[in-house]
Amino acid sequence: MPELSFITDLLAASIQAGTPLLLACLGEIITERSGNLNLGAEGMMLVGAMTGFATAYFTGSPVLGAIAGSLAGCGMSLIHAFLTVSLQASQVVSGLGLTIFGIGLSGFLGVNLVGLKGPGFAKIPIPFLSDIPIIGPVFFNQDALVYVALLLVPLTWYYLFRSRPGLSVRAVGENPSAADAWGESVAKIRYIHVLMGGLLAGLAGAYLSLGYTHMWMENMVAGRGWIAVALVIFGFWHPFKAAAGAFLFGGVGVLQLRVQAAGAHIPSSLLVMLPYLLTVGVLILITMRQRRSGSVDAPAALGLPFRRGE
Amino acid sequence: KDKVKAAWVYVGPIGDHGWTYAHNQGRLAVEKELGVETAFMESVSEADAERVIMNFARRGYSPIFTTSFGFMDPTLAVAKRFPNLAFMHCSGFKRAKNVGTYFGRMYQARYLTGLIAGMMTKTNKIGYVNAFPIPECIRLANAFTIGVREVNPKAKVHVVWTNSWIDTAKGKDAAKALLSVDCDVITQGIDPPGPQEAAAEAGKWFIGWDSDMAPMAPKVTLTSTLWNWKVLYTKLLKQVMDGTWKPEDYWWGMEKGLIDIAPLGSMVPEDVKKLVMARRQELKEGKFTVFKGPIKAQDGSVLLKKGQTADDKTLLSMTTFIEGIVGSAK
Amino acid sequence: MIRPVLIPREKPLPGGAFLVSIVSILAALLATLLLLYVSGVPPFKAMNEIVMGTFGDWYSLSEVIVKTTPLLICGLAVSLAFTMNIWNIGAEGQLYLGAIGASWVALAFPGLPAWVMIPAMMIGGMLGGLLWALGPALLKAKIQVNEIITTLMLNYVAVHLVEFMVFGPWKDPTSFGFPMTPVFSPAAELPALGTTRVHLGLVIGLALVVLVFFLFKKSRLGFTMRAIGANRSASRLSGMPVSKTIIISLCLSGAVAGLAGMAEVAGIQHRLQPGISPGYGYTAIIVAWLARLNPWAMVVVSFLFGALLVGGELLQITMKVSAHLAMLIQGLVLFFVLAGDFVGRFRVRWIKEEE
Amino acid sequence: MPAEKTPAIDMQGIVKRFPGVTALAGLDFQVGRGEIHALVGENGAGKSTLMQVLSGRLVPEEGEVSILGRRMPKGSPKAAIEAGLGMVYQHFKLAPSLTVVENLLLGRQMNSFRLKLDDLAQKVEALGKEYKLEVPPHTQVWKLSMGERQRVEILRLLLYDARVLVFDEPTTILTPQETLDLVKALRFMRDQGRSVVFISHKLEEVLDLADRITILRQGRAVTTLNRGEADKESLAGLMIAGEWEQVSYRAGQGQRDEHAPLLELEDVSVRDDQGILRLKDLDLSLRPGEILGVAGVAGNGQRELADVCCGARTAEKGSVKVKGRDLTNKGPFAYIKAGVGYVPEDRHTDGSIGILNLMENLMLKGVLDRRFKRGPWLDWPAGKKHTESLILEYDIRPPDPKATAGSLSGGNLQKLLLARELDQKPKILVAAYPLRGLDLASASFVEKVLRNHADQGGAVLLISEDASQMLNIADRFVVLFRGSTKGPFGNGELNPTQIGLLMAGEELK
Ligand SMILES: Nc1ncnc2c1ncn2[C@@H]1O[C@H](COP(=O)(O)OP(=O)(O)OP(=O)(O)O)[C@@H](O)[C@H]1O
Ligand SMILES: Nc1ncnc2c1ncn2[C@@H]1O[C@H](COP(=O)(O)OP(=O)(O)OP(=O)(O)O)[C@@H](O)[C@H]1O
Ligand SMILES: [Mg+2]
Ligand SMILES: [Mg+2]
Repeated sequence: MPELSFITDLLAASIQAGTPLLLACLGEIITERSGNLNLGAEGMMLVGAMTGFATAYFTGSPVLGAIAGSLAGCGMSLIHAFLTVSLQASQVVSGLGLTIFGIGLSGFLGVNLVGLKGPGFAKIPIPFLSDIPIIGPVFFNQDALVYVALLLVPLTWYYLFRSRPGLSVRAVGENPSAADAWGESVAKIRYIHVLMGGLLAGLAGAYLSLGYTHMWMENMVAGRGWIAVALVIFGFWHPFKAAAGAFLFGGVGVLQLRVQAAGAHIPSSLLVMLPYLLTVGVLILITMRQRRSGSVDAPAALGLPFRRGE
Repeated sequence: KDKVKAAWVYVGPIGDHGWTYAHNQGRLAVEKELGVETAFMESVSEADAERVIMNFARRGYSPIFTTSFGFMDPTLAVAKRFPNLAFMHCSGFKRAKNVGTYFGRMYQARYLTGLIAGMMTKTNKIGYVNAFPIPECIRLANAFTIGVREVNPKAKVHVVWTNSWIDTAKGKDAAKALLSVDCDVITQGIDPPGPQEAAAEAGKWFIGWDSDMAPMAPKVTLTSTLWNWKVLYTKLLKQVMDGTWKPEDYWWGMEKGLIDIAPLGSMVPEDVKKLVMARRQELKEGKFTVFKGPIKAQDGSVLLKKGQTADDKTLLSMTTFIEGIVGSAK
Repeated sequence: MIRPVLIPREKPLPGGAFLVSIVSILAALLATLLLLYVSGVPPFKAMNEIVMGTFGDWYSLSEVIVKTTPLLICGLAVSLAFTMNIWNIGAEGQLYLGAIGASWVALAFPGLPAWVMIPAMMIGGMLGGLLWALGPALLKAKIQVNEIITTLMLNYVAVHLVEFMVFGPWKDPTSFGFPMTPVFSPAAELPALGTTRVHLGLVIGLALVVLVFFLFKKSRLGFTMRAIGANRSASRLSGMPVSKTIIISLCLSGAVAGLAGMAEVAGIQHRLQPGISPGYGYTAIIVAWLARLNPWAMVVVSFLFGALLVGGELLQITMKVSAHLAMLIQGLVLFFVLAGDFVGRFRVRWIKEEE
Repeated sequence: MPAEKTPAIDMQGIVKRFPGVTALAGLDFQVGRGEIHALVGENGAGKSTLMQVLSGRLVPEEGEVSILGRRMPKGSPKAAIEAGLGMVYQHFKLAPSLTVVENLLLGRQMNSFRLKLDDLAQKVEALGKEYKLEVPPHTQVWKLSMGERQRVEILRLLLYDARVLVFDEPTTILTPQETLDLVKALRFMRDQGRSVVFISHKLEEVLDLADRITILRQGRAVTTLNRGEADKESLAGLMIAGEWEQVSYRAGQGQRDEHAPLLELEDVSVRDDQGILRLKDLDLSLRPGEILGVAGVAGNGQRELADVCCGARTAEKGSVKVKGRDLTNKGPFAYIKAGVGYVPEDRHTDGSIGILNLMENLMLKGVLDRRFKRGPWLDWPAGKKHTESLILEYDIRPPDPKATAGSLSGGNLQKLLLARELDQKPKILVAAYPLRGLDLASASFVEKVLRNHADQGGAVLLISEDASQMLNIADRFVVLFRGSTKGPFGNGELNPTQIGLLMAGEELK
């Protein structure tokens, strides 16, 4: 077996498998940095996947599909923003509701789309760069949405840590009462960033139905939304670390299938547990590391509703 | 006499392009041709099956077709309470006074596609994306491998389990995994066409399953296995209409037209076509047996001695892979 | 410009939180009817189908109760953790493990008489669920690992674990290799009411309602749980064993969810096979929340949800409406209740700004 | 007083209600330009509420607010800031994980998308020099002392050139030296023509600093006095409706070394949540019948000291003995059983449970011992009886066992905590800032309770930043600075200036 190509191929597949996780996770980081916890990634991704596919199918344009999918995710997150920011509802419950609602809504509206073959994003090798050994095929021979996701990592980082609006986001997530006292609009900032999170979750979903595969199937997100939420903790609310986590996780899911393909005699029902067990395992390690270093990276006001005068 | 109302209880979504899709095509056909009223419910979980079947029974649907192995006990439970209605359970082994069973010898078509794969492969590695390690899936992989090895004893069939019938993304990943170990023909035993996409993107040959999948990737799709439930459903419904229905067991194959393969793609060379078509004809005429010794198990032990053929019971409870398959049967 | 300002209510809204829930559910139903109408289904006919198909006759009612049972038990289960602000999203997995535990008892000791078998299966079920909650509990209590993620991930693992058991070690040798255990001995079947499928699990659920009520109202453990749930730091300083109580509450929660799994295999399936729960553990989260963690209200809410699930199913049979509708309605109900909650908690004052 | 057409602050007919309380009951309040105006009143009189209405953070039911002649829209902190109002809240409005400059940037317009921190850092340094309010601009705020954090808050106001500055109890957390610096800075600001509102419970400070004083009582302005029109007694009389007398205790009548210590810390080192070493090799012993004061500025290890004395925090090193038994790192329950009571610094987050009612809060510790225990059950009738008697004894208002603890005012909540702790009949009471923010009547009640406890053979570890208040009741005291103690000193051994020097880390000659 040509070892190098096996590994290159595994890495390239890990990038693809990690991309939906990464997109959703970046969105969740942005949302959580503003102090809002949106556990509805799974639901937003499903609606994004369904809408994206439907749009691409009927217009023939995957780009329009991706845009529509993002907007659909954004629309879903608007429900969450309204409930938790304007109506002060529990963020955890609202997010869970969004997941359940998203599963139902995408299944309900997408029932006639199941099994249709739609257009999708094709691989666009980047000239010259894609010829570099290993790195080329892994990073520079992917489809457009993978490039978007890869670009979004530094952009998100820059936005959060090096831009003026990013400062407001961090301040609101850290101490909304202080931000409010100095004239930052907590509600507005939280709305905007919950919506940005929804946009990216929708795009992550659209990637599943337009890039990763070119079809829609009910419940096709299959727990990826939740893994994305978990990845935020792994990534210490930091885009670069989250990206590493996303690709690692994409990699594990892909690897277990490759282990099977290579002929390992391990019961497959045990192998499929791997990504979930790994999530728990890494979460434990990360939490322990965080505790040892004493630094808590979570935005201090994460999950807490903000109302003036409290 | 009342008009016949027939109901179907499906385990998956009707758009899955596979198992449930095929049954639903059969339902649509009999609805059109026999003019019977039909109803169905899709994506029914084992936990809900009994009530769903009950609700059809209470509304007087008869026959009621339950098309998943997991619906076996619920079907029997409801049938007991409605002795005047007819029930047909697909893929199980328990019958009762008003419960019949039916299934198809899909392994015959699988064998034929194996022949094609065995002749088309250059790397001598063939990838098989499979769903759950149940006897049905194992039997089909074995039949496929018999076909492959008949024409190409050096070829190996690599099997990957996704542990899901409908996770299309995982199916695609599994196919990619198989491609990465140099498989150059991919086939699938899960419902939606994720593996096909992977094959098409890689420009490798593909063999579809449960419906003609060629339109979605005509360049690479060699053929597909086909269900034609219409023939069986028509017969059963006519029996019910005439009042001649009996709770029998039907395990039809190519000879009755329940099973077939889709027309071979133009890329399939003539000699391959010829061999496959000849075998198909033999199967149709009942002159050929797929599971016929000598067959060795994956671990080298003898499964069928020379000349020995597997009876239906052995086929139905097949849990080990045969020689030539790479991967675990668990 | 006119701007709203939120003012917390001095007194709870007359009629209380329960009324808000009822009104919210009605509003959600109204929204559903609208949705049906928009998607071309005659809404009132659909409504009629749901009502007749759930409360129209004894059989339908009995099936609603069959659905109510696991929802009620799982709802109580998660409420035990939610009261402590511990988000146990893992009732689904704990239910599966409870089913494994109970099945183990039934399979390993098939000769037991019913009066030993059923309590033993209950214990097996509770141990299974408890075991599944123990990991997240210890991790939460000892090193503050986020329990939402751990309990949720273990749900997926639990489903695959059941698969592993029935595909492997526990496979019925007479099932032609199909993934299911042998049928349990008759002693392992929960007695059912007449010819219906309503089984003893309902009684277990109702008994749990009373137990949970007394736990929170009267017991020291319940008080400790409420106090820690409301303010961890103050409770710790008051000498309350915070870690221990977190572990106890999550384990209790898991054990109760495990009972739901036991009730499903012993009362409905009579064997273990994949797919024993179509998401009861998740729906229970909504049930618990709607009932505001009040065990009595949980009876009503889980019954309503049982009806919703059964009724939603009927719509597909009789009117070919997608089966996903039921899930969609659940989400809607939750949204409306969250919004309704707001009305109960705040007054809105509109402020005119002259700018 | 400088004569200008419009006052700096003009508030008319302000009504603000909270659930169950009318915090402001139709109140008028005016501050002239270029004056220091003090606002005094009991706990819960409405001072903070009034200032929050002024800053737009609270929306009043009725009334109008003008700042420097500009009518304010309701509920807009932004408009108030733009009109020239600057506020230093009692609880600082800072995001701890952000740096000083990042905090200072909040609410400021910036033309570029990119964060430009260096320009501002230079300005901060310049301003810091001018006003003697220096802070390291690129340090994260959580690393700063309380005094430094306050400087950040003041710098913010100077940065956007606030003309009207409001300080809500600014001196409670400062050393005497820091207080002097602050007073100087305030006078300097006034002399530049700015108006200053100053809230404090320390009447000496108020009399020393204020040009005018407005007294609030139960949400109304009783009167406004000019400089020189008031003295301590008259102010106190105006603030409090009922009778009140300042009791002076004859504390410090020597050490009681003849008894074995009740609480003994040996060589104790403790880290805080961030992992910073806050107590270093500390020794301390507390004897029966005495109140041992711990003087010092908050942030020098007080929190860790209080916690480690109650088992709420683990000691990295050393031993903690209660009544001779080694209880090091045994957890709060062991300490409670051994007879340690604790009145924590933060009444809302550590002391009480806001959504539970008074009865439940008073039973909080009791559920673990025999009093309310009936097997696994709670004895509610006993709890109720008990609660009613404590409410009566400690005069907790409202006297309703079913009222939630979250609805109590600061003083009443403090009484509730004391009631609960002393009811445990502890031998040792650890009290962290028990007088902080309390009005005179409440404070003197608490002082009496603490003194009585010691006189009956108990011991009190009293942590406080107010040296004079502490000297009033403590028998001995130590000074805590950067995790180590100096002393103990007998009461009367040092004068306030010397104590202040020790608190600031200076050596005594
Ligand atoms: N957010 C709030 N919700 C409800 N009641 C409040 C709120 N803020 C203040 N109160 C109540 O309003 C009254 C006035 O409180 P305020 O904080 O203005 O008093 P204060 O004069 O600042 O007292 P202190 O000297 O203790 O700081 C008190 O009874 C208090 O309990
Ligand atoms: N009943 C209440 N409900 C909610 N919040 C309250 C209530 N009472 C007070 N608060 C909040 O708690 C803070 C402290 O209240 P209070 O003035 O009574 O005590 P304090 O310790 O003197 O604090 P401060 O001087 O900061 O106001 C207030 O600023 C107010 O926002
Ligand atoms: Mg105040
Ligand atoms: Mg105060």
